Amino acid sequence: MKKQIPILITATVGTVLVLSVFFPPAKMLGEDFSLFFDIIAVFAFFLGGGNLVRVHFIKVYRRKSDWVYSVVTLVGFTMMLASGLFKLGGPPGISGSVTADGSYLNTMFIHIIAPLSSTMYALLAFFVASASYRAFRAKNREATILLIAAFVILLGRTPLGMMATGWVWESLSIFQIPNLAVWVMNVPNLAGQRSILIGVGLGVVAMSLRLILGMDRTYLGGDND
Amino acid sequence: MLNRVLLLCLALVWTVSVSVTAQDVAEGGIDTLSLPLPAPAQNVVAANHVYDDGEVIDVNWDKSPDDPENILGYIVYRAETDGAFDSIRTLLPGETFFSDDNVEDEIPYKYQIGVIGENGVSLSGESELAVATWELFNFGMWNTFLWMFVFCGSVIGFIISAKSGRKLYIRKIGGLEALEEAVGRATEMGRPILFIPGILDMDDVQTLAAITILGKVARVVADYDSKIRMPVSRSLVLTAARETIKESYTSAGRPDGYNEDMVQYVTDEQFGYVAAVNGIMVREKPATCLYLGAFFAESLILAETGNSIGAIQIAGTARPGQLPFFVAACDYTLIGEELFAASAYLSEDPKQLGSLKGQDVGKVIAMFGLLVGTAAMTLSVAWQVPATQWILDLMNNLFTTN
Amino acid sequence: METFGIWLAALLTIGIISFLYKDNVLYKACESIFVGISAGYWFITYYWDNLYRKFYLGVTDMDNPHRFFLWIAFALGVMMLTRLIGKIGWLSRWPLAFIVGATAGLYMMTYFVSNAFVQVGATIKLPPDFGSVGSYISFGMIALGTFSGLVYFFFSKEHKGVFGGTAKLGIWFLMVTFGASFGYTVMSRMSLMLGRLDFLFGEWLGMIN
Amino acid sequence: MKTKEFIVTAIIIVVLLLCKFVLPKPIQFSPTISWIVTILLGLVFAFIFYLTIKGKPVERRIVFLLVGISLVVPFFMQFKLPLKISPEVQQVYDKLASLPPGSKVLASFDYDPPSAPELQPMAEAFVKYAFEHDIKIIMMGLWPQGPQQANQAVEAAFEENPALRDQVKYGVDYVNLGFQSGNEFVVLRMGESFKSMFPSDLNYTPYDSIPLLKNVSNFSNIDWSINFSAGKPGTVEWIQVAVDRYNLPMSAGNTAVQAPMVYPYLNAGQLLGLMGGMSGAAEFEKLTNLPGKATTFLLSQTFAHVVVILFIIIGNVAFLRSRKETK
Repeated sequence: MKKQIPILITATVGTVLVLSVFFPPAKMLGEDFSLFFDIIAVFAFFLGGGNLVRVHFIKVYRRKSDWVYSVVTLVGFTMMLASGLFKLGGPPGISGSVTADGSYLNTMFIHIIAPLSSTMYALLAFFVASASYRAFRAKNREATILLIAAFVILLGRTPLGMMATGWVWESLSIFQIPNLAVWVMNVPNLAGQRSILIGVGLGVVAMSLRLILGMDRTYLGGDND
Repeated sequence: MLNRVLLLCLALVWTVSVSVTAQDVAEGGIDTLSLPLPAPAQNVVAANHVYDDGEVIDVNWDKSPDDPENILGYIVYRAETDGAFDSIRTLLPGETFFSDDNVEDEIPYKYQIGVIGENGVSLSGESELAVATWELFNFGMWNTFLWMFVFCGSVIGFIISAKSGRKLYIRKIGGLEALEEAVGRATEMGRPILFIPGILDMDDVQTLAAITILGKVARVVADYDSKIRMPVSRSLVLTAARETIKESYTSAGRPDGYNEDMVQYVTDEQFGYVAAVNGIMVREKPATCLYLGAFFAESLILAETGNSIGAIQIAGTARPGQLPFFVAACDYTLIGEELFAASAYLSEDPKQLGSLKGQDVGKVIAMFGLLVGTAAMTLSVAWQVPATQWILDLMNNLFTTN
Repeated sequence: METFGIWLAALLTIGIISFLYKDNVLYKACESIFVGISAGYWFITYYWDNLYRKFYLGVTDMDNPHRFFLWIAFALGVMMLTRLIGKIGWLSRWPLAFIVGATAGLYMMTYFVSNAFVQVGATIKLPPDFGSVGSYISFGMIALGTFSGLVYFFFSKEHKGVFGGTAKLGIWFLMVTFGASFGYTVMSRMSLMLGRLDFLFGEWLGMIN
Repeated sequence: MKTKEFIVTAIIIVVLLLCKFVLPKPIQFSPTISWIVTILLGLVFAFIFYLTIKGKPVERRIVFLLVGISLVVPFFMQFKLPLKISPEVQQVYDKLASLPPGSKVLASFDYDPPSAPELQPMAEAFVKYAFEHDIKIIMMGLWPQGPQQANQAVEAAFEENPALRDQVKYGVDYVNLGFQSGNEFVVLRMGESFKSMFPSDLNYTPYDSIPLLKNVSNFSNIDWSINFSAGKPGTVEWIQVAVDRYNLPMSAGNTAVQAPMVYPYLNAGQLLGLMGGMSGAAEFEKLTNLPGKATTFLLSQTFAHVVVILFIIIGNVAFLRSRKETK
């Protein structure tokens, strides 16, 4: 019983949404789902945020290694909650935007979150280089093809390609690297993308069917509680 | 150039003033313009847009004979039965079609097309009244419905046939074969297995796929009595992952081995999550890292950090942009469809394997469409074989959405 | 305040970059600041945006035809929290089942149409520049590549013989796709670091013109 | 070990402080010094090549350091690079240039600060061009930080051409509707009515009291749209909903990573032109004749590309040699 109802919910909701596509008056259902999802997600966050606080609190309480950093996390978290829930520094009143210019939340975002996330993202520049040096090697035919394609695009999307092959005659202009890069993007790359997209499309349908039919239901948890 | 801009400005002033007084002009105030105007558009036809929710009226017209040299564009005017005309959209020269999707259903509208010339706007005749009505079933999507029916039918068909005991052959998928070995290695080394389900929430199909795979992986982990570590970036994924792992431990007969702290929420922020996962990797040194789900820029940060600690890495995503990094830096990569097939493959449940067979039917249909379509096109366009034209039309009808 | 902000941002930037050398005190500090602050930020955004604006304003707006639906969503959300109460914790599976079902149902169609269906249709549609020898070759290659790529994904047959050969061709096309994405990505990643370095050396140290 | 770390940290701090307070600013290398630095960098690579071939690949930290140096050094150099305009970018520009004054353009800023180095130059060039040619912009964002990026682009346009500050009026010539969560569903609802998704703009002015939006109820009142996108939701979602369902004419600026995924749509004619990555931005700046950051950064980027290419070549040559020897 405890397991039957959820399976029934999944099956009904799934089937209705699949069919809604074919019935114009029902097409709003899909949009309503995003609203549902957003509201449920807020409640889920009470569990997530609770977990965050619990994990770090236990670390501090038991004085586990590096517990000082957990203090930092907890302080940061509560500080943001306080400034956001009471809309400190921003326009007053309940309708004012919480992320308006001048609000504490926005200030923290601009001076702390933005540089941190940009820098984390930017580390990729270094990882790309180390991966190029170590991993992108012509180990076999497939890897060689990958390398050549990468090379053509790399050169073609920078002025380097033009410098290297700009002298090629106009009648053979396809062999100028920038043109070659456009061709690689538009033809073999497109073909590869399409086969991936078609495969993914079919894979999603089959997986969704398995979920809707209740064949795959581990996400619904153990039987005994 | 300057002249053109000036003329355009002039035309715009005209547009505004004319749109206010459109009705008067149409009814006889023609003499107010002494300069020659472009020839008006003709045959303005407004009709309900079929197979929708009653929200769209399609307007078609014939081009002005002065299009494109002597005109600057078209203006679409709309009025209710007895109301005045309002301009609702300006279009570029060459356009002969407009979908008005800002109508109330059950209210009749009439339309008029203005041609903007350098000296003003000339108006067409009014269209008949049209009403946007809704239809119950979208017959425009008959081909989608057909293929959906065939495809889902074959998936279910194979599932039923597998249930009745028929043996189904599925080829080996390298990355999935390696999974058990990777878990085994982590057990031997006494180090945890890191499972990263991507950074999107439960409303993404790749995350769903990751959760279904997690069920199978956690089962192996439970069997081996290994440790799983799963930081997540979404609260709903936290809940779903906990349920999944718990179920796997229960079905492995070791419910006591399950511990809520196996799954930990970090933060919703993409790179905050990545920073924390990186930290976990270098400090706890997992022996095996699994990245399955929707990944964005973090794919390479994770895979390279995992590489630097010498972990076995298996990745899977449906995003073509991130696949090359996983292919380069990980030991095995599940490409696109393989990610969605993984849980069925790992379950070794004949019914679920049957659904993979159904997927192949879908591919056969797609390949058939490609083959026949391209052949027909080559014959009819390149070699002008007339008989193949209808095949080409048929294929286009079968594979075009409306 | 502005100067302080820039110094703080610079310090955090250096802290993250220092991870490249090795895990260290500064990185750990940045990481924990990042996790705490960003988790709080996202919760606040969700709270005001979803709970207050979408739910509260939605149900208090008497003209909203979706009011009733919002209450169902609210109920499902509350069920999510039953996880915290041991006895009726199983209720929390209902919203989960709802989300899984809806995601599966909704994206089943979206993916089927815009991934599988449309892509097949696009391949057999006449390209605009059809006619030149080059366009024939391109057109043929797209069709061939898509076809052989699908063969590669085929599950029911081992990659042997002619079938295996076609699958191999499919992998090659996939490899070109990956190579192309890689080539493109490299460029983008470099520009990201440029942005940060521009901040450090330009905005902070003021060394760039 | 601890002392070594301490010394490294101390040296870095001292160097940074020196840069901040002692060095003359801004620093610019003369062409001779630029060449010498470039050649020195080349020599370092030759040495790494030698080491790798000898079977002693360098550590990843050395790789990191070299990438860092080759990104920073070009900031201070003065070389000019040739640039070829690609047809996709030309198409975006042509579309923009063909708009008559007074046209209404919907610009969606679907990115955040990490992607700004690539997309901001495009956005700035677009905003400035639009302001100078009296094209009205309706800005919005599907990403929470998008609208801030839009404001920054406006601010940059004003700073560069102060005369615009008086000519261009908020609410009349441009408006920033802000962020709305809901990904593609926002676009879907906008197809019905903008107002339902954006009851007010970023400054809490009600939708109906903004002059620019007076006759704008949904996509059918928009002449053209441009989308600056760094991922999901972004160009693909806009195409799937706004272009496919509502026939909105649209061009896009994408990060280099995102661009390959958008090519199928460009190919199918659903997208009218595309600017991809930094070089796309630099090309657009050249076309609009508004040189900005992308043009400056292109040299650094070119250096970085050469570095990556060199690393790939070095890695592969060493690999092929070692394979020959084992055979």
